Amino acid sequence: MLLALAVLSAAALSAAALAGRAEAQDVGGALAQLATNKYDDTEAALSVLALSGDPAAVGIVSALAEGRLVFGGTPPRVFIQGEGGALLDPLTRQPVADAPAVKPVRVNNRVRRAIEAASGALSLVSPDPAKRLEAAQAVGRSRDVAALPALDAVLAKETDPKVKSALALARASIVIGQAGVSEADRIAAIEVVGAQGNQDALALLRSVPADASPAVKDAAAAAIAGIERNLALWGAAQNVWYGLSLGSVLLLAAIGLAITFGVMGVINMAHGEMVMLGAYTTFVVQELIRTHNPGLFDWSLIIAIPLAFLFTGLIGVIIERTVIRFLYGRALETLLATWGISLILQQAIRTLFGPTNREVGAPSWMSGSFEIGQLSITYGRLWIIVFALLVFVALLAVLRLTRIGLEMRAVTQNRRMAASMGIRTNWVDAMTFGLGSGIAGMAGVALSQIDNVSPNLGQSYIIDSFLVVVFGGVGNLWGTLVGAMSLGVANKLLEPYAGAVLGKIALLVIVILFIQKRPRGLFALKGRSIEA
Amino acid sequence: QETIKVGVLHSLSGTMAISETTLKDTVLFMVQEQNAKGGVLGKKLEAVVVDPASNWPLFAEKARELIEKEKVAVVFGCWTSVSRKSVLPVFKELNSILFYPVQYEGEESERNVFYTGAAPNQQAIPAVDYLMENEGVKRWVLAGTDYVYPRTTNKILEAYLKSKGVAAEDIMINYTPFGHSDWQTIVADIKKFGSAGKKTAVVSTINGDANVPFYKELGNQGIKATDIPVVAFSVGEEELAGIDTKPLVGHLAAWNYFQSVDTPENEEFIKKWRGYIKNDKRVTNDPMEATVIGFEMWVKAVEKAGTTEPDKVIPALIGVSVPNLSGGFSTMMPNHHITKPVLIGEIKDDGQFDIVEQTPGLIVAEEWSPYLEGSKDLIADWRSPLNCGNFNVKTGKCGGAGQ
Amino acid sequence: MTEALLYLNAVTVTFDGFRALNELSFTVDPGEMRAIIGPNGAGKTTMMDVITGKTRPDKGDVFFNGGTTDLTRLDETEIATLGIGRKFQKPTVFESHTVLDNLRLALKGQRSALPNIFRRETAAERECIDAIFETIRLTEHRDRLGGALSHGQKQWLEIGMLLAQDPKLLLVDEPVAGMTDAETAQTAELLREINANGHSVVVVEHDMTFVRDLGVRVMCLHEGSVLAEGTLDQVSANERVIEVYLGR
Amino acid sequence: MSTSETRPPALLTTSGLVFLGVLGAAVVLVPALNLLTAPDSALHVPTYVVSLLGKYLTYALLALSVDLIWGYVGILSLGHGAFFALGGYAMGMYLMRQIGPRGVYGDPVLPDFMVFLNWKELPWFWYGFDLFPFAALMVLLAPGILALVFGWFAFRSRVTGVYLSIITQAMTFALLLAFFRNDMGFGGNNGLTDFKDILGFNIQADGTRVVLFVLSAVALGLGYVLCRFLVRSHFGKVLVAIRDAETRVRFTGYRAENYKLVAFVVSAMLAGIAGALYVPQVGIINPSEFSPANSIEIIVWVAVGGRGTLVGAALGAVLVNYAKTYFTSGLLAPYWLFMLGGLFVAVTLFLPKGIVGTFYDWRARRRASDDIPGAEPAAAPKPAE
Amino acid sequence: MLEVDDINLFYGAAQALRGVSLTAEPGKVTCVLGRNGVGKTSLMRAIVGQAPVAKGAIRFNGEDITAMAPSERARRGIAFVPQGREIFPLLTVAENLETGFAPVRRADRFIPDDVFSLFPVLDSMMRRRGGDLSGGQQQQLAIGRALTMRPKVLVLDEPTEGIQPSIIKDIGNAIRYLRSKGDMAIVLVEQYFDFARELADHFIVMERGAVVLSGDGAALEDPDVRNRIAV
Ligand SMILES: Nc1ncnc2c1ncn2[C@@H]1O[C@H](COP(=O)(O)OP(=O)(O)OP(=O)(O)O)[C@@H](O)[C@H]1O
Ligand SMILES: Nc1ncnc2c1ncn2[C@@H]1O[C@H](COP(=O)(O)OP(=O)(O)OP(=O)(O)O)[C@@H](O)[C@H]1O
Ligand SMILES: NC(N)=O
Ligand SMILES: [Mg+2]
Ligand SMILES: [Mg+2]
Repeated sequence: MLLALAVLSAAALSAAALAGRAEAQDVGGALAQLATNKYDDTEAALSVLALSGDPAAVGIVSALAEGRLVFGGTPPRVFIQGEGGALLDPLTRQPVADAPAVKPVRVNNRVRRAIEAASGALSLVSPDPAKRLEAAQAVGRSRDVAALPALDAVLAKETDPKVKSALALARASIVIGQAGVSEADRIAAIEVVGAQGNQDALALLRSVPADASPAVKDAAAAAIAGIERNLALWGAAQNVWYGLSLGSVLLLAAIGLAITFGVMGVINMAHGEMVMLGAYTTFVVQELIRTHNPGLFDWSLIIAIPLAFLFTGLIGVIIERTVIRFLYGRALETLLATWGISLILQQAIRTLFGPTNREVGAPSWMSGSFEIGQLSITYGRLWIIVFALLVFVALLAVLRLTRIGLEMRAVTQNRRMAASMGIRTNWVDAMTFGLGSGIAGMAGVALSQIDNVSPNLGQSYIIDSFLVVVFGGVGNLWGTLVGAMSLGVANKLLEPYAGAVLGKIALLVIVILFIQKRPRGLFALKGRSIEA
Repeated sequence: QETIKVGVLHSLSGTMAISETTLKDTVLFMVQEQNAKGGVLGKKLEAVVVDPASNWPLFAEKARELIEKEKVAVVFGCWTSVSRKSVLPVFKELNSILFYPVQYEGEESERNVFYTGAAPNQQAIPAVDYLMENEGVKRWVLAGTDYVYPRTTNKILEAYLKSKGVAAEDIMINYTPFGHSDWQTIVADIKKFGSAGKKTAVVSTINGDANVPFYKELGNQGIKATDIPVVAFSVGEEELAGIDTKPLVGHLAAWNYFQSVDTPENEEFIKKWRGYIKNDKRVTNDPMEATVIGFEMWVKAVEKAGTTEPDKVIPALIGVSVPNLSGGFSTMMPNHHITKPVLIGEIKDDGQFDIVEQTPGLIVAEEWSPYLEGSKDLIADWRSPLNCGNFNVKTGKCGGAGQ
Repeated sequence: MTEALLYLNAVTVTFDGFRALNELSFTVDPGEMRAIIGPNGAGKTTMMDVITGKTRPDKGDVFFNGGTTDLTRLDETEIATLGIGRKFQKPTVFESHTVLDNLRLALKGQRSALPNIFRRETAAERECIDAIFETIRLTEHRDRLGGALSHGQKQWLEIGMLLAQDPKLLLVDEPVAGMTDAETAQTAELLREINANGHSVVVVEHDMTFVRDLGVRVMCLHEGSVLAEGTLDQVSANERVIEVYLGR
Repeated sequence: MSTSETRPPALLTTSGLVFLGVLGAAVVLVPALNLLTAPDSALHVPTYVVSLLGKYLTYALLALSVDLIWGYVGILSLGHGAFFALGGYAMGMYLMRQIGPRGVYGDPVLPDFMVFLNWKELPWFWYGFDLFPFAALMVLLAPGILALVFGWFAFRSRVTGVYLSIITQAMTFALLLAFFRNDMGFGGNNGLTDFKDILGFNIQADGTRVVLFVLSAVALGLGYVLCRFLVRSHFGKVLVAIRDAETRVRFTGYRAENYKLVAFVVSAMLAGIAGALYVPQVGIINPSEFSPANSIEIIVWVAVGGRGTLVGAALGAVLVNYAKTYFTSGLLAPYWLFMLGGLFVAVTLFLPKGIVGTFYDWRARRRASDDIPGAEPAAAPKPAE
Repeated sequence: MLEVDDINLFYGAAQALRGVSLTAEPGKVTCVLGRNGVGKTSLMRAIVGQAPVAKGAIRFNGEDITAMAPSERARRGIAFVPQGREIFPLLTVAENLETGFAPVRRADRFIPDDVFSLFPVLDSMMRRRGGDLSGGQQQQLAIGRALTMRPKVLVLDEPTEGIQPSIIKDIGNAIRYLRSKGDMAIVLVEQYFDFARELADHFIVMERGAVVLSGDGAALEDPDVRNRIAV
């Protein structure tokens, strides 16, 4: 209702050239209401401001939205807090002389919605088409009948095609469910809405009144059926996307293990802790950036990736040199030792950083989402997939194409003979374990974006990581890739039917059964040397 | 000099360390404060800390060790319900006292246990009421971790919502495993559920580690509090410390205490706590307050009884009233639960809560929920002559609903 | 044809497109000893893999016991139980069992799991093992672990295990590799003796002196099929055999 | 020199005798010192120590069961905790049924958690658990049948090495998630607890605790003798041969999968018995017993004590758990993971074959002649993969 | 060039070598003979560093390498063809050969033509995995791999084992050819007496871990030698 009034008045204002007549009295009253700092009053004041058309209103509303609208003094007055904390008069924007102690005007969800509506209403006549577009969408969402005449008025004037179609949609959204609309008008509205093809359109179409004419109902039913078919397809695609994105997380978590376990044969129970160290490296990098150079924040992950690689790689080398190297040829003992190491690392982090979660923020390029058709894709997930694939390709290249890659494989297949070929096995072992650990650390940088950065981080990935490596086939990097992706997709396809818990159980059972069929994983190594 | 030993039974390692370590520090802090005030009954307090390592049988073992070997006078401990269930028989057998500081599912009242966290009616129902009244919510998603606390709370809420006229198709219930970290599908489902034209809210009983990825996903998929608010019962300042809260502004939590409570008691407490822990950024939270209340109640009761003898202290505790940090007094009721105010807070961009509503008075815990079939006739009263944790008002007998 | 103990008919095995056995056919009669020679990679070991069930042929049949049993349908254990014993090219013994226990495990007798829990060694079995020890001359090593033997000692132990199994058909892959000339001669003697006792034997070897000592029919494999067959002299006179195998 | 009649290894070796001797002494001394001495006497063993020791002994039995298949067959089960837990649940269900109307809701039949989830009747799989013999049978059958089915599939498909390890882990993880669900009817995360009595005896009475302790010790002793009997039989030799060279065993005519299956099922049943004895002594069973980390810990106990030595497995279980008890109290409590983690690393580095294994080596080396024939074991048993 | 001086070697408490000495010179073949289990392989392992010696010294070009890591010995030019081949099973034939590049200067990192002319079968199987080759093919690969290292000392432990007669002849010719180049010392363990006799410039015969006979090639005709080797 509030919104409708706002739109109506705004439209009327622009139409009737009333813009010059400042309703100073109303605005003054609204400012007084704001100063009481009560939600109800704030809401009421906002509706007055939206109606006022006062040029200062926009500034006041946006100050409230940004938490810069403050109040104080006796009797309480409101001010806008300017740059550097100076208090400005809300109407004149002049610094006030005797600034009292102030507190921000409080905002809750209700007030936030009112702010949105008010600024929407105020910007329906804004010169900026982007603002007008938003305003049109806000009006559409409100579905308020009272806004209809105003909408018609603005619609007639609008020239920007995007805004125009948004306004038309807003109008249709209102018309579609309203009583006393002509059949033709309603069918036209159904068409406009139906063309949207999304979830919101479905909701609107379903709100066609029960007493509408059969023709209208048929049109609505047809549109609904069309959208549902469409959505089902997109829904499947969306699930596959979720699956790939989960798969990329599994891949990241597992890929370091594909080296330390898959290639070297170390049952590396401390793998998860390497991921955790990578995540903490990200945290430290961000802390340093926050305190020293906040402008670099968007670069924090880019900076953290090599640092995490080097740091966890170094820890890996140290672990290899001090413990693992005594255990080659005794694969099962590595389980015991690395289990011990994982306990130590967890507790070390707990002692250093405390047991609670640490905050790792998302750079702006990883926030938000975009849509392809009805597919909603979040940037964060997209980058994680890209990153996982990059790491995979880089690792494959190192192992297949470089000298050190060849030496790594030779050493892990027959350490003694490799030494007799002149390969410095100590060095290669340390590098291999360091590489696996370093990659786990890089994975930690990515995982810090979607999961807890806590001492327990690693534990939550270790089971899945082993599952992926083994499912894909130990010693085969492609297997790890395909294994991770197929487990991710299978999980996400099961989830809608079985729920998260049963879905996960079903997945585990499927893996168990699958291994019966292929006892050496998806990409089993074949040949005499394996079977012997 | 002889001391009075106080047992601390919180996990310092394993999955629960993330929450419980703070409570251990809180007890140590309270012990130090009390000793500075001269101790209790003229004796100094001595904290005995053990680490049950998030391992439930180990909780029972450690409880036994504290009571039998260390001879502690009282134990402050446990977080998860299963850890409490695990130690219960030990406290009953050895007749000692446990203070349990965490919100839980209720359905329990034991002679040896004092519950200073919220029962479901002291948290969940006021939160739902708030959303109905202030946000006009008509459609509900009850999302929880698949275990007993969320299941019970949701059962109670479901019954409550239906009693308020909410249709079954307007309630969606979803459970996830502990530590669930991939929320894409579920958050998308919530979004879908919420786009049906009716105002929708999420009531989250998601517990522990799963929260951070859940909120991160909410932020990623752009679910704003103005569209679909989420109210949580297990997310406090400590949990938010691990999340960038800017995208989450406006989502809610219901507790009996927030760090942002604007009272002199709270300000004082926070100051001292930060001094003790030597970190002027350290946050406080609801279970901490519950621990503090429990501690002070115990001290008061011991002084009243003039001994630490459980048989004397247990009856003395009933009726003890201590100031809570939100400006009122909490009282230990005969059902061994305390009276509490309920606060609704909205998340702010600095990880704190903006308190948007506070119940005018204190709420008495309903340890036996009137919304559950099996317990609606039960009451607990540990005073003579009833002396019973599960008294059936229909049959007039102690011992539940049976015969 | 039904008389044959072992009958391979047009057996083909390919590995990723590479034909290791190519329409290989031959028979071994009951009580026959047969030597098989052929260049490295001719498919000799693969042939044994097929007979013992380690490798499934793509095509072809392998019959045992006069055509009554199709070996390609059985697994390793069943084939072994039928009485086909094998010595591997790379000696494989049970490394953490003593030499004595290695023989005990191989000894013909009960193979089912549950009865073996309560099994006791009989005097006859003990004597049998003693006899084998005499033959393979490892008596003084009897209590050492299999894994601690030298390469040649393992060869002997494996031969001993084969004897202990007392199979109808022995498949022996390069038994004298790594043995001294004198031992080689002894091994030939041993195999002849075994054969004389009614066992059928198929031996693969590159040592021509040894093959000569055996004095039996020789078959030369090449690229997965039979290149020549006959006495050693006949075979070694064959131009192709000289070209691909013996050298000039 | 001319006869192979070397004596078969004795059923009980010196260390085995020492082990059984210590157990026997404990069976006599611990109850006596608990029940017959005054609580303030220096010799008194408090009840909590009795329960603690009882718990260690059930862990030792569990470790023994793992050593049977890991040490002797090379099957690294990362899911053995599941069998332990199943045995525990079977016992827990019996104990729940014994509560009768003494639960908080006073329902004569339904356990509390069912009342409070609004269940109207007992699910079928709870039938019979009010009878001890049935429950005792299920203690063996539940883990036994799971092991039989799982093993039958896995061993026939020749799933070995890490593949087997990981699917056992997947198995226990799936069970963890399943038992977590309240809908499963096993009490969800809270599990089964608040037991009252067992076979009519108050479960918290000192006498009952002592009896449970004695039973645990006896079960461990018998379990040990059973395992010894198995591993020194011809059957046991085949098991070791399978560990070293499974293919070779098949070519020798043995059905390796059957041998593994028998060992696996026996081991699972032992683990089930351990779980059944464990539950009344600790007073709770919940799904966390199924957690993969628990199963890994069992492996760690065995490795610490010495894989393939039986006595070592039991010793490792007791030592590691004692260390855990000790380190988690007092000043060290916040740092105990450093101690435990350090202990594991140190054992692998300095006692490569575990405590008992290294001791055996040392003893063998002392006895060994310096001549080549008749020398000592040099080749380490090959790892299972 | 290579001098083994009075070494002892133990496996645990069991002694496998007792005071063994041996020398190898460029352009000469030194043969080690003896029955099964007398310690021949152990001696080779000691030379290449795969087993530590308890007493005595091993010198290479005057430098004491007794305690040196195997990889360093290889880098100084000691190449090893072990008994049992020890091919890297999952590497292709080409990659197996390339492992021999480690001690080689960058400029020399190609596979010498000798390898393919000696063992043409390797050329046709470059992409196949080493572990899939037949036993004899693996043996050829092992020798080829050692030659890729351009060694100064070539240690061959029963290189003819499992190899078809024509290739044994080729290997014999190859050894003769390498010897004739004059810059490589060759140590050869051999059971196949005729093969050894044709190649040996020096020989030692071992028994129970000790050297019981030694001499130059001609002395191999002595019937005593055959007796020592016979059972
Ligand atoms: N699993 C496999 N994958 C690919 N090629 C294989 C495989 N197994 C065997 N081969 C190839 O098949 C051919 C036959 O091998 P086989 O081992 O049977 O030869 P052989 O006659 O025993 O030779 P040798 O005398 O050297 O032991 C060889 O060329 C070998 O490389
Ligand atoms: N890893 C080991 N552990 C213990 N003893 C060993 C080990 N390797 C070899 N031996 C023993 O050391 C002795 C010498 O073995 P070595 O392998 O050097 O003999 P060899 O002369 O090469 O014999 P062959 O001709 O059979 O290859 C043998 O008695 C053998 O049993
Ligand atoms: N009691 C709880 N929050 O588990
Ligand atoms: Mg072969
Ligand atoms: Mg040798």
